[in-house]
Amino acid sequence: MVGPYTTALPISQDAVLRAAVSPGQGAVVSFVGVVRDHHDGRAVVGLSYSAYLDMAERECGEIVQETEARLGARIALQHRIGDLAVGDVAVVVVAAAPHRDAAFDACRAVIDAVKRRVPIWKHEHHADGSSTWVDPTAEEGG
Amino acid sequence: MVGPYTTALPISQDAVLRAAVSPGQGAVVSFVGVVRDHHDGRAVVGLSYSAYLDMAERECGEIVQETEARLGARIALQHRIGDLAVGDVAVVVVAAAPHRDAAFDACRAVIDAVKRRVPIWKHEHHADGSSTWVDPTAEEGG
Amino acid sequence: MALLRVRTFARYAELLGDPIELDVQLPISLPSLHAALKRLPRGDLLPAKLLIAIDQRLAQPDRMIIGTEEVAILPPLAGG
Amino acid sequence: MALLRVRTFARYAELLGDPIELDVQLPISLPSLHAALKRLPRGDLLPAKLLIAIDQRLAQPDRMIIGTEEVAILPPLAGG
Repeated sequence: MVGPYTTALPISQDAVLRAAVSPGQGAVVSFVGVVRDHHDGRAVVGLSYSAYLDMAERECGEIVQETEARLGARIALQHRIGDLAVGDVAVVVVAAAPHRDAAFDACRAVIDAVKRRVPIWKHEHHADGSSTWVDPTAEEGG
Repeated sequence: MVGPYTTALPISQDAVLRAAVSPGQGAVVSFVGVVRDHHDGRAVVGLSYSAYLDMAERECGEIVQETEARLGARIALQHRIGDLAVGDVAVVVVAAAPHRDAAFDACRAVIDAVKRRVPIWKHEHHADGSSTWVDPTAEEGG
Repeated sequence: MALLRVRTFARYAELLGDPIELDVQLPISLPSLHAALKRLPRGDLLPAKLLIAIDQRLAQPDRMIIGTEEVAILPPLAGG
Repeated sequence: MALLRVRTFARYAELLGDPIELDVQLPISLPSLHAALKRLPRGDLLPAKLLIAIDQRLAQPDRMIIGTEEVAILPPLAGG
């Protein structure tokens, strides 16, 4: 799919799905990132995503086009920007391909590249009223 | 989730998703198998799934419980039985976990095990009026 | 000799009917069961390697059937 | 000396404001830009390894800035 890949509005998983699927593709793999109620041992009540929007759109477009060309999959990607509550959808990746190997590989490659390359930042709001900027380079897991 | 894992009614992807997701799980990976318009170079207009239902339910239950225990994921699984048209959803697997590694691994493990272990058969209907029983052991891909 | 009931599915049900009743000596090994199935009308169309389920689990080749089990023969699986 | 505009985001925007205007000699290397940023109020809180984007792409360490580019400093990425 073409952009925009970032949105300040709630993400419709159905719309993202429809953007990737076509009758020749029998395997559809989706990744949905949801705001969790905890992180690094602390209770989380919500978070705010900010972005370097122009660069984020360019990186997302490159990731989608590179992966579509490399794996023969069709890909749809949406990343939420702004204020999110626990349970809200932060990011959706859908990869559709004739067979499941390519669909799994493409979906995984896109979400990994989004985390590695796209200039988006997460300000996490805790139950005690404090906030922290999340730094994945300083922690385990993800 | 608990069974039944097979259904003669159209699958609601939303319902399967809701069966797996909870606020502690930030990563949700789904696999959707859709009836394709071609297979092995022939045009396909629809197919019929039949099953050894008691054994299929038992195998699906074992696959779900083994994978949930091994990978710490929550899993929902639905496989359609009966007559399907091109574009219909044949199978949905949803794996929810705190992080994406476990969610991807669990989703992939479940669909691979379903294809390997669950006694379900596919009768494929072609555009020329003929039908064939699909034998994945005799072909490439999948 | 005793009657052993065998369930069939999909292509095997089309070939042989479902269920089948086989007149065999019990207990019976899986190779002997396979041979008895091959002697049925159109049984020669069964493959050399046959999936057999006993009590809803795929059976190991050295398994013996005493006659009280639920026995089924399964075409190549094609779900998912 | 010339004014170089640098965009900042997230935690760096909180620390330093956005955008920053730096009075520097052009062209400027990335280590010299980093040193100039470190001399700003609270600039000492920037990390030793700083992500710099030039024209919306992550810059290689040997890149020179002539002053016509869009320059930005990026905190550790945390999308997805």
